[in-house]
Amino acid sequence: MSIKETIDFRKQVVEEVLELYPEKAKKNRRQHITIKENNECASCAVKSNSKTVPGLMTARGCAYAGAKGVVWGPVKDCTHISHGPVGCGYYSWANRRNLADGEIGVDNFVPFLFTSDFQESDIIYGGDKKLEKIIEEVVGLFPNTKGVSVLSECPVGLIGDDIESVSRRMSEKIKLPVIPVRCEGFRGISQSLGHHIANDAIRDHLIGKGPGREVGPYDVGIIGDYNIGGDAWASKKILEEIGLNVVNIWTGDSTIEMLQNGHLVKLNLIHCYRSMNYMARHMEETYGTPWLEFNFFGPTKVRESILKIAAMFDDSIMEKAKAVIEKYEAEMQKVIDIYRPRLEGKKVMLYVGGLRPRHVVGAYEDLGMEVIGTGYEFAHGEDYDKSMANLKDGTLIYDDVTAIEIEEFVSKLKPDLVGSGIKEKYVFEKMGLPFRQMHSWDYSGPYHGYQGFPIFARDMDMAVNSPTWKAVKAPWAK
Amino acid sequence: MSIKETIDFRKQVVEEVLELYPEKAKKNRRQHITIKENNECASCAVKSNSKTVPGLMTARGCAYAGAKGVVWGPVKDCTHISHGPVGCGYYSWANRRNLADGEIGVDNFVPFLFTSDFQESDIIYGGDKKLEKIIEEVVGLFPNTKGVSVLSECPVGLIGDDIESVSRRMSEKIKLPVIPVRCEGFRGISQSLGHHIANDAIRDHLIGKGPGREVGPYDVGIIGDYNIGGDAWASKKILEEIGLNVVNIWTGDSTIEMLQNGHLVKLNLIHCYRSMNYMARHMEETYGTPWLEFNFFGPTKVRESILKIAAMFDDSIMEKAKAVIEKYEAEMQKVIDIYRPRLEGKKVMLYVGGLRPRHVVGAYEDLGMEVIGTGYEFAHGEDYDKSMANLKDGTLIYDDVTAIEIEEFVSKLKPDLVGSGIKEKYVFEKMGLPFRQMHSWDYSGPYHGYQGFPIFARDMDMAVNSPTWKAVKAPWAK
Amino acid sequence: MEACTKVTKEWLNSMEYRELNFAREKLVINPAKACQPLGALLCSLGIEGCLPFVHGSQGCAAYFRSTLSRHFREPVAAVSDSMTEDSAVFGGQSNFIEGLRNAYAVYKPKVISVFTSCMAEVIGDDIKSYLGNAKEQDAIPRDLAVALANTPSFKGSHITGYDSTVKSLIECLAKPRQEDTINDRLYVVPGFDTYPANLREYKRLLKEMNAPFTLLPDHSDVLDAPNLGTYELYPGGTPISEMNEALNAKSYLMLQAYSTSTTSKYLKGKGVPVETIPMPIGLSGTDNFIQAIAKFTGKEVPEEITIERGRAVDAMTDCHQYIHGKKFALFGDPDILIGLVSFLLEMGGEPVHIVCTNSTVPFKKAMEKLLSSSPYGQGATLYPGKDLWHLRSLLVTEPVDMLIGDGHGKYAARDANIPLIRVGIPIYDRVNLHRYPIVGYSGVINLITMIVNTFLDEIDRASTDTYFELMR
Amino acid sequence: MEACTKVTKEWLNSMEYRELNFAREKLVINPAKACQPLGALLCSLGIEGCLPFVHGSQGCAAYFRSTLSRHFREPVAAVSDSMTEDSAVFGGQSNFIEGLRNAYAVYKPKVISVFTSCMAEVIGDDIKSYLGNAKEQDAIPRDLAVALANTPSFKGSHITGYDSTVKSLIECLAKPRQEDTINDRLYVVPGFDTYPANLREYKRLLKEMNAPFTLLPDHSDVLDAPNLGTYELYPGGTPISEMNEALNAKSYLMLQAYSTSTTSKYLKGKGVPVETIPMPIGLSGTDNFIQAIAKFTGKEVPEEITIERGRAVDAMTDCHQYIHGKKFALFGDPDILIGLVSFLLEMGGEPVHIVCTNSTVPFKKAMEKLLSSSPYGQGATLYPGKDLWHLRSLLVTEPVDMLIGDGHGKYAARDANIPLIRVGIPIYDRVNLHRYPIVGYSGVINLITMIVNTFLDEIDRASTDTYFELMR
Repeated sequence: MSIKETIDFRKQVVEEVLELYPEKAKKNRRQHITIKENNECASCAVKSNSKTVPGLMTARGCAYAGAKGVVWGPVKDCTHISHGPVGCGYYSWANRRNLADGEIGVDNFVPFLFTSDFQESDIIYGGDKKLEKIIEEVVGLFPNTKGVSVLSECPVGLIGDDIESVSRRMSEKIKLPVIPVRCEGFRGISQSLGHHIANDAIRDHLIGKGPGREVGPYDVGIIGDYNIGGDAWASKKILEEIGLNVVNIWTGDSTIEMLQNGHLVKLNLIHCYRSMNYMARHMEETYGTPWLEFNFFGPTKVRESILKIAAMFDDSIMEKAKAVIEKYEAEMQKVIDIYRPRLEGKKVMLYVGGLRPRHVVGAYEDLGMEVIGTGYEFAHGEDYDKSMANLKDGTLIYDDVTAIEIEEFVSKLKPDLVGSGIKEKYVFEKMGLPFRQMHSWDYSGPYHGYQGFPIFARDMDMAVNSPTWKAVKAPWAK
Repeated sequence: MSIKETIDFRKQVVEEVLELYPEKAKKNRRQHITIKENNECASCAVKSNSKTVPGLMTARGCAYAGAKGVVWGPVKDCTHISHGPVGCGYYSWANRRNLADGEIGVDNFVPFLFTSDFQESDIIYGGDKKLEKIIEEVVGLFPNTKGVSVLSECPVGLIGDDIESVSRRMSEKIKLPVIPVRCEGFRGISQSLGHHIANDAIRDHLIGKGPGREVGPYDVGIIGDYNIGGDAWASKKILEEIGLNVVNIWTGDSTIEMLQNGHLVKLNLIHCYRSMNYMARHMEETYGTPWLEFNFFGPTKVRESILKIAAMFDDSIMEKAKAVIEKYEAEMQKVIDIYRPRLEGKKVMLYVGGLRPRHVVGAYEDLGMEVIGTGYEFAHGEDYDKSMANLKDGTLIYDDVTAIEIEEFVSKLKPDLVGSGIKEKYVFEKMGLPFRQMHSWDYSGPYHGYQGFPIFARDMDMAVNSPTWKAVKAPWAK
Repeated sequence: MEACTKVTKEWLNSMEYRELNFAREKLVINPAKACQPLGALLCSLGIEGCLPFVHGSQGCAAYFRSTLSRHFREPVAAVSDSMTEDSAVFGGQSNFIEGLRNAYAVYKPKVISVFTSCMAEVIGDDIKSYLGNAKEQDAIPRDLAVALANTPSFKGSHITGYDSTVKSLIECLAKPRQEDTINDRLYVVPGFDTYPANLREYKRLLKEMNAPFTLLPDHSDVLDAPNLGTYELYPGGTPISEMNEALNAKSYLMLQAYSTSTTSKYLKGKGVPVETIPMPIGLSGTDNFIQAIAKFTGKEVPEEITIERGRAVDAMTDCHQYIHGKKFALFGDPDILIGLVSFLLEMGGEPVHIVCTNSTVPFKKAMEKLLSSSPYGQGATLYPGKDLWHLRSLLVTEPVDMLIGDGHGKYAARDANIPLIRVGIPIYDRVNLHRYPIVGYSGVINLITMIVNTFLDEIDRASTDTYFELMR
Repeated sequence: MEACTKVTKEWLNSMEYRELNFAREKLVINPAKACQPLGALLCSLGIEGCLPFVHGSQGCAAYFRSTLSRHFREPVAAVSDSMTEDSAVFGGQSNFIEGLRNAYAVYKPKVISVFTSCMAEVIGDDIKSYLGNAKEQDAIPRDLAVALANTPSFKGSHITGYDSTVKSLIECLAKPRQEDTINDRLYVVPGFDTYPANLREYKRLLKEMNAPFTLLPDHSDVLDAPNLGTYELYPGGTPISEMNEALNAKSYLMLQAYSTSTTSKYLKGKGVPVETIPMPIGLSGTDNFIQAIAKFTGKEVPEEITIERGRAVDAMTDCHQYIHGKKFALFGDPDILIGLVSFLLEMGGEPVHIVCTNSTVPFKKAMEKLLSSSPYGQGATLYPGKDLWHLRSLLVTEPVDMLIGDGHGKYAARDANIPLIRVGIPIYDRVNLHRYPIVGYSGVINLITMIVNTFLDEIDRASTDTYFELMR
């Protein structure tokens, strides 16, 4: 098919799928789907960051998920209280793969669930007193904790509890930051507001309030790397090899101090723009800390990013940067030599959150694969704008895609690989389609940097070429 | 029932069981079964060490089993070649539990099968040349081996191979003892001849031919402890605590040197009289090394044995012996206090080999249990004579008992526990009867000495009182 | 906080810490319970053509779906009406009605199972009247079956939500009971059970016993669906026709006591005979189940069942020595704990610590009665309402040989250096376990296999060359 | 022998040692094969009312019985005629006849399966004429069925003995084939298979497919007998009536190629149609089996089978990432190796070392063909005739991730610091494994469960706190 035919076909597919909806829903959803054509303005073409249509199966989570699950969860030396009923904390307990160095229970509280386990009486009488007691208890049992975050769940906001004043009081009492995070799940329309709320809490309660530190000439921070499967460490490795000094990571393997000192770097490097751009901007505006977006997925993007980063420093850094690129690109070429022949021309459809729907495109292209559809769970307009340059004409773009849409799109566009989340995974598996979880790397990883690319390549090959897909149809099936 | 009634009942049971046989078999088997009464001469009452009746299921093994499986197998720094077809070596590979200290493959060759894997051509052309090559190869691959034993299987004897001359030649060549052991399975009528043949090989090829050593005043050897589950170590522990110095064990965790120096002790202590009395006698006759039979099963017998052993040495030993007894008997009493109430009055039937049919009786009695039937697989007359003192009137005694006999005896005498071997175990299990393997301790152990008795007691309790036996009958079964 | 300096794993492992830990009153750390709607979803998945519908925040639905998908490695469908701030102010009716309209249009369910999450409960949404209005407005057909369950997360746990939803689905779908319409079927309610293989095992045994039955709900074909190359939204479940007759059941058999009490009460109120037996884990548990069926059919237990039982007994006698006298810690839901403890006692195993976060008073009594019935239960303590951080303290101060519970137990087991046998939900880090029944006679064999072979693995791993034996 | 000083585990682990080890010509160390009569016994146990009878030394019988009892944890009956030195001189006839007389009198078998051990073979006993004489002398009834198999231990291995005994039992029991007496049944010969659960799985699938069949032999009720409180000497096996009709089979399906070749040849010689397929391990292996049955019945594959297959596929797709690209070493009998390798290739697993002590030329060709058919087989080497000491050298010099084979492999696996998945015989150190099929679609799931969960155990064990994750 020519590009034109492809575009027409895909447009027709979109129309067919929209036909499944009642009128109002159809109108709404049409605004969220487009086909890339002539590099038009993406944010005009795709509506985003708006309410999900009730009753259509969305992959989106809530503000609590964004605040606790994404931003606060990886702060390892802080105890995070899921304040409210047991469920939210339970479902987000130890199932984001933000690895952390440290002894569990001693100085690493990541794989814990601290909950106030609201009962009916707490709803009736309020939970503030309980929260006070809980903060006391958590500090007593975990005296190494460097702070306490209070992540409120829906009922807290609805019953009018004042966690801010409890936090203020308790912070004075225990002489540690106690950070109220008003991330009730009903706030906003996706986890995105949760990121923002979480960021605001960092801004209001931590940043600039720490012990401070001398800023070395090569000190940098990584912003928006959640260390999924060790991603942040893989990124750090590169930055350190080119002569930079990574002093903070927000938030993967993070400490309270890293949040307090986030601005005390020469440069902040932001990977997941969506979840933390507020903070990069804030640090720039308030403290003059410059920031730069980068992409460490796949050697092509890694090279571009390294050069861009090095250019912010002196020649010695640039020299090392080039040496690092040279050293690793030879290795990466070997990886490509193995896997590209097995993956060349394979088509991919993505549906993920944060940065991935655009950031991983280059890595696929390094393997000769083509992304023919992509979309974000909780993007804002600028995410789509940023995406466009990375996508080919004809790419199907969908925002907050519903389950039925993505199922139909995949059935009709017939990609060789789908990359999305756990809720989507087994739907496509049942269709006999190769799939990788692109939130959790399917429990593999890291995928970032030079360390990650060979693993990424191996995993994509394994997914696409697993002989198990050939087994799906019984030999006697018609 | 009175003793008299019991005896009459059991006699009747014996007659009933014998009725199952054709005339000739009945006549034969009747001679092997008796009921203890008035301490009559046992060897007159029970015929033993005679041919098994063809076609009746016997538990007996063969000469190879006695020579390789029992005597030679535990010599850890010697490579043992199962010479002939693959089977005999295969079936006896690593399944007697004679533990050995040492690194497997470096200086411990116990859990190995070295076989000449006879093929048809070896039967036709003879295996002597092959054997030569094999000995060369085994020494090349295991240069730490301190000797090589050649354990012949049936075909070797039948085709007229001369393993003696091969062994002589190769011994000179490799400058290590190469010991031919003519233990073809067809020789004799049970594993007993295998023990004897194995002993003779030790006598002819090793004893007195080693480096020699100074004999200390408290040096003793343990003879006939195969270190099942660490038994020999448990025995050694006691002997060392009373001030003796255990320099040899035959054969459990043994070395070639221990066999060479078996006579170089002040006293040989024999546990399994049946399998090694020849050697104790030989060392006494040839080298003047005295020997003493002992029994380390259960605190009563341990005490008797310790005192008997200590009496052979000076007062310092006797003093320590008494201290040891005092120390451990307190511990043993605690064990008895726990288990005796759970086991008091329980009846046991045994059918084992070697020393156990008589040696373990005391240990059961220490737990308040009564042995109501016992028998040997491959005893000689003197074994029955030695047994009598340990048995109560009315005890059913059976030699080389057949499967059908022991099944019937157990069905009719209804013991609470049966102790026998793997071939019997599951027959009784299916009858819903508690059972312990008394060859291998059911993979538990050790059972010897003070270390072993608590384990023995626990195991017997577990067997007798396991709630699983109550589960056998379905609640709806009639 | 001068204590700072002393924080080490050793301190965490101390009796001092245990006391501090058990002294806490309000903080809950690593609880072994989820919230009501998770159970509501599990239940809803077990009805033919049923679309689960969360009235509340969409984040809740995402969490429930992820949890079950991770555990079962299966697709899990559920919609929500995506309530947000404006619903908090104006109530959730407009989301509810639009949600029903869209969900029905797209997914054409035979029944919609609505259950609530916190938000709707806190603001006091009247879903019954909303539903009336939705039909009034023709958002959905007037005859569409829509079950309504209130499942607030701040009351009970996942098993409570399961119970309420079994009830709501029967209420919604079943025709009234009438003397002349009573059918000949035994309706079997498995309870909150995350083993599709358990449900299949129940069905197999019921079939073998020639009992006319309905398993209600039945997620086995949904959460253990074949891969045939197509995605089915509704791959199985209790047939609607049998749901319609649910109040006309000859009688009910409840296979869990603590996740079916609301339903039982409701059914009894409708005049339906209900029998409740403990979850059929272990031999005597299964015997009870078989006998309950035999009582229902009035026929003798078929020989094939007796033989099957005999094979389980054979495994028990074969393996008793590996479990007898071993010490166990367990955690989980009340019903599964009763079953597992009963099984261990049958094998001579000794439960020591039993942690049940979602304990109830009747459960506590039943567990204590069970423990006191066996010599092997004398050393056990039930810790009602405690969590896995309490459990950790127990394990490191009073060691046992093995922990049995869901995957969350892996941290405590590791700190105590003992193996974890994974039973329950979630199990995210092992595969296929939900494909093996832990109930019935096969369940007896499976539990023995898991427990014993794990012990034997440990022995081999701990053995030096000297003790590294071919036989165990 | 100056080498003495250098003997360390390191040396044993060196490439130098590997070369020395592979240079040996005559010495066999830790072979993965037993001798013929073991297979003869296994076969004989699978016939209704059949008493196994070893013509030879009683020690042989004791060894065979112990081996099987240890592995299955079941009683194993066999008599011998206890030949001793005098038989060596005068021949075994008198023992043979007296043995038959006593065995028949005591055990009242429906058939006696005589097989020989070395001694009788070396001295050249003519058991056929002995049997004639025994009947002549009325030691046993003249019409008693007595099968005779020559099973010398110095030829072939346990699988050869199995084959010869299947043949001898058919020869002895089957009425001649006649055009008008041909029945409608598919006779299925499982081959040397130590999984009663495999045999049950075959029967279940055959039943599900509505194929009239006879499994010949069938030890499933003998080596996985229920515990009902009584000991049964003859708890099951292929019915004698079906043995009588064995030559009148519509056709035969052999489920192993290398343990049934003599039987196949014999049957073909009698004009019986015979089809041989690889042991149905793995998905495509099972597909073959199902298709062979469908071909026989002429009916379509029932939907329930397709669904069952779909569940196995689901487990495969769920779990492929844990096996794909992993390196495996395997050892065992030819047929099981073909099956296991086929399964691994289907999962993207990479066999590397394949050791088959009892290899044959046709097997070598078949294995090489199988390996070359898959990209995942390219790195594999088959080592025909090699033993487990060779395997040890391979494992320590060319490491793999996992070893698959019987319990004897535990030493090599330990030295190589990799897990052993126990498949085959003997397995003395784990329980119940013979109760789980490794064939059929359930076998696919079982193999995946064992392999993947073992890998996941290893990952957890090797992980520091940092990498100790709830999800895998």
